[in-house]
Amino acid sequence: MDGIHDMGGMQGWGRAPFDPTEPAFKAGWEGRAFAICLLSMNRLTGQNLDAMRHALERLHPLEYLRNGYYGRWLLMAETLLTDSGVIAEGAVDARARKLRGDDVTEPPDPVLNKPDYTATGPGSLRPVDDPPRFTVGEQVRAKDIHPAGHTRLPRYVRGRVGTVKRILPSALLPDTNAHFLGENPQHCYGVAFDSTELWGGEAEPFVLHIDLFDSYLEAPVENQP
Amino acid sequence: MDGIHDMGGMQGWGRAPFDPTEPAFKAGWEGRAFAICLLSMNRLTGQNLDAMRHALERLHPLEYLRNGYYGRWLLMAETLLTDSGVIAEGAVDARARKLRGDDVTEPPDPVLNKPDYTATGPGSLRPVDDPPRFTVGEQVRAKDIHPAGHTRLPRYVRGRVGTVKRILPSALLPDTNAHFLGENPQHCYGVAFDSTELWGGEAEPFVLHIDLFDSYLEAPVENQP
Amino acid sequence: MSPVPVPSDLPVELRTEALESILVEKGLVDPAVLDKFVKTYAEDVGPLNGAKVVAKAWTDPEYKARLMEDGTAAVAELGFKGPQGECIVVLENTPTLHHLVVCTLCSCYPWPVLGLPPTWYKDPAYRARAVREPRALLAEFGLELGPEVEIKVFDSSSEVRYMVLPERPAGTEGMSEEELIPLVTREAMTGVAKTKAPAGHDHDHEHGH
Amino acid sequence: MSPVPVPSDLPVELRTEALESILVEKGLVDPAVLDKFVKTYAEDVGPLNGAKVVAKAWTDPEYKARLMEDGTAAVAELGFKGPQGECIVVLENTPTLHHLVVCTLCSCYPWPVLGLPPTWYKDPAYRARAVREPRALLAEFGLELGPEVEIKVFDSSSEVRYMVLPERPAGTEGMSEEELIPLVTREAMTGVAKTKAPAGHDHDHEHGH
Repeated sequence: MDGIHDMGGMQGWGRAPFDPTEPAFKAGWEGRAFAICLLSMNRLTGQNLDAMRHALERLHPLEYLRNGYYGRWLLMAETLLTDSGVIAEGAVDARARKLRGDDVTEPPDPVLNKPDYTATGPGSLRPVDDPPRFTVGEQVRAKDIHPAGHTRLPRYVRGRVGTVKRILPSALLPDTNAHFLGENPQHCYGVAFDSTELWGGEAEPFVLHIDLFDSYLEAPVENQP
Repeated sequence: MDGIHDMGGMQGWGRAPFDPTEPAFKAGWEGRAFAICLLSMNRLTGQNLDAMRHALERLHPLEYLRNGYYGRWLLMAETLLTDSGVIAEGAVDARARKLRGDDVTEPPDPVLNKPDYTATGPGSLRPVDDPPRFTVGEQVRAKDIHPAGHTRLPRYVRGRVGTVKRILPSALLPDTNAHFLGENPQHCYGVAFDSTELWGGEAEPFVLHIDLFDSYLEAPVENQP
Repeated sequence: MSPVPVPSDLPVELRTEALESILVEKGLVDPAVLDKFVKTYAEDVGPLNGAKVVAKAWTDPEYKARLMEDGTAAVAELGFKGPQGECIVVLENTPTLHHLVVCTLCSCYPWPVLGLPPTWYKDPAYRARAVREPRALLAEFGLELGPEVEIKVFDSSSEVRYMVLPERPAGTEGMSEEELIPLVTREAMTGVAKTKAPAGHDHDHEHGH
Repeated sequence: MSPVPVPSDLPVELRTEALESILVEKGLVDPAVLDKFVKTYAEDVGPLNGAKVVAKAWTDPEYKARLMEDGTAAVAELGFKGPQGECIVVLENTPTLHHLVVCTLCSCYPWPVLGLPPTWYKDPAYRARAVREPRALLAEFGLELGPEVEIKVFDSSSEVRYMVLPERPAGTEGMSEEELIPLVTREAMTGVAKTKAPAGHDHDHEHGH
């Protein structure tokens, strides 16, 4: 989906805050939110890493930005737990109000609704029998597509022509795995794009390397009239 | 610039809030912010409508979203007034703290710094001597460019091929006018794009019409290898 | 250009009051002028203007012809002009063609005929989705359009301002221009609703819609 | 999928406490396990791991060869593995080639060697600008690279995790692996800084930099 998370090249953010001395967690709640999230993924909800990332992407952009990284993580955990019927919609808000002394009725427990999903192996790397479709040095075009669900093909490379630089280990496809539609293992390529191909002739000179799955790519000629 | 304001096609926003009975201003401050903004444009800052829109675009995305439309407008007024040296940087925050009773030192008045700019006429319509470069029915491509400053060429049509449907009144170019680099009057065209050209074959069927200035457009063949 | 204002946790109400206070203190702004601006757009300039235009177009074919030919001049005949109304283009809906107006880049809107834009028009959800999934968006507004209806979405990216001329509802044939005005909503003139005949006039409704 | 959580004005601290309270009450989460996770990532898994890898690569050419050939296996030799470290690729900086690592789509980061990502890495400004204006961004971090230096930016869009092997600073020739470790920062291993020799060791500096 074309959400706020897909921010490569987006302007208007100002300077990145830089504090080389910061601790891993700047407040107690950040650590708790982080740890709850880790547990909420496979163990509590039966969901996977790609569904977890997609839960982040589905947040309203204001919520995505409002409380920073661990603010997003907290809402990601809540989303996964709600999706899987572990906690009820509105349960966190109700409990929070109760904790601060409001007189609230908490929602009843929902019906457990974990995805019918078992990973075929640990992690994301998966063998693929066929040889890679593209070779190192070959030109490829990132497809100009707008998938409705999760994808790891960002907008800023779509439709652009680059060069395959590495054949990376084959892996399951996040686009289908996030929605429990199959692991769909694919070859993955390290592809280099010139900055001017991405941002036009006025761009700073640099080369952008990005990892793209086989189904994100096509031969450059295919899309031409 | 490719900022948060350029949100055509962006996903993850949920439903639009619909209340047919809402008043023009839902809170007192909204009306005040609106009125201050109107005065802040030409009268107080010597800036123009395009600079005003660009001031909105330059807001940090979180600020753009946090307090809705009039929240943006308030910050737009503050930006224009600060840019033109009418108020000091930080003056609004300092005054706000003072109003609530904090002991603060307000910043000294800055040096007035209004743009050296006089419009050549009222509004934005301007005559252009040359005939329009494109004719109704002609195919055009929206240029695949990433201007660093203000533009009215949104990302979602860049690089896409459409058809000229109307010749609109010629007008000054926002891209230069916003930065006081000249009015640069141009022809303007109503251009229609098929939804599948914008969003791919799975898109809902509809036609998108958008007004594009002459310098945003090129003949479709130009950009092909 | 100076840096943009730093994100502030001070409430927006207080910051608005602070900015007004500074400008008044400098003698740059007269609170009474602000009051007048607020009153004008809260009370005087609103969708009633556009409703008058639509009702006249429905009942006066010559006016309608002038409105479609030159919207700016035709709405000015009724006294409607001003900021955000420099060039008004009217889009006519029919049973097989529906227009929807949006401004993806900010919230441009034809103030002289419709007043200030409503919250939904300014909301990112509307701005983002109108140009990507207008049918899904309209369905959420309660307007389901069949596949036989062509949708044209107008993104207001220049100073041209678009206003929709809705279809005159069936069952209103006997109604006068004056009687028709209250039927015409802001929503219908932006394209997120149709106009409806009042109860008892709507033939579609009477015959089991 | 259920709707996403509705925006809430309750403080994030309170909402975190509420979620933990619900999960503990249901017997799904043991607060002691949460404590352990927090402690592990606050204290044990951090950039010191990566610094050990870098110092070893600087002082042991055979290890460096293995590290460049198979980063995952080479860092595992030192005991570093775990979540977000399934496939680690090491990128070697030279006087004419500088690597910068980012994750534009979320904040992927090689946890086993660098720990959890710092705020700047997770900030939209870094994520957005690293792939558009890396030189301007690096200059804000205090790193000015001349036009003779080629920049390669790596966007971590798959499960491959990238770590930068910084240049060993001039003046550290006599230093041992142990002594080198504290010179290697998280910033250098992500590509937003260079490693510097300690005061008195930096020949460039001594000879008027």
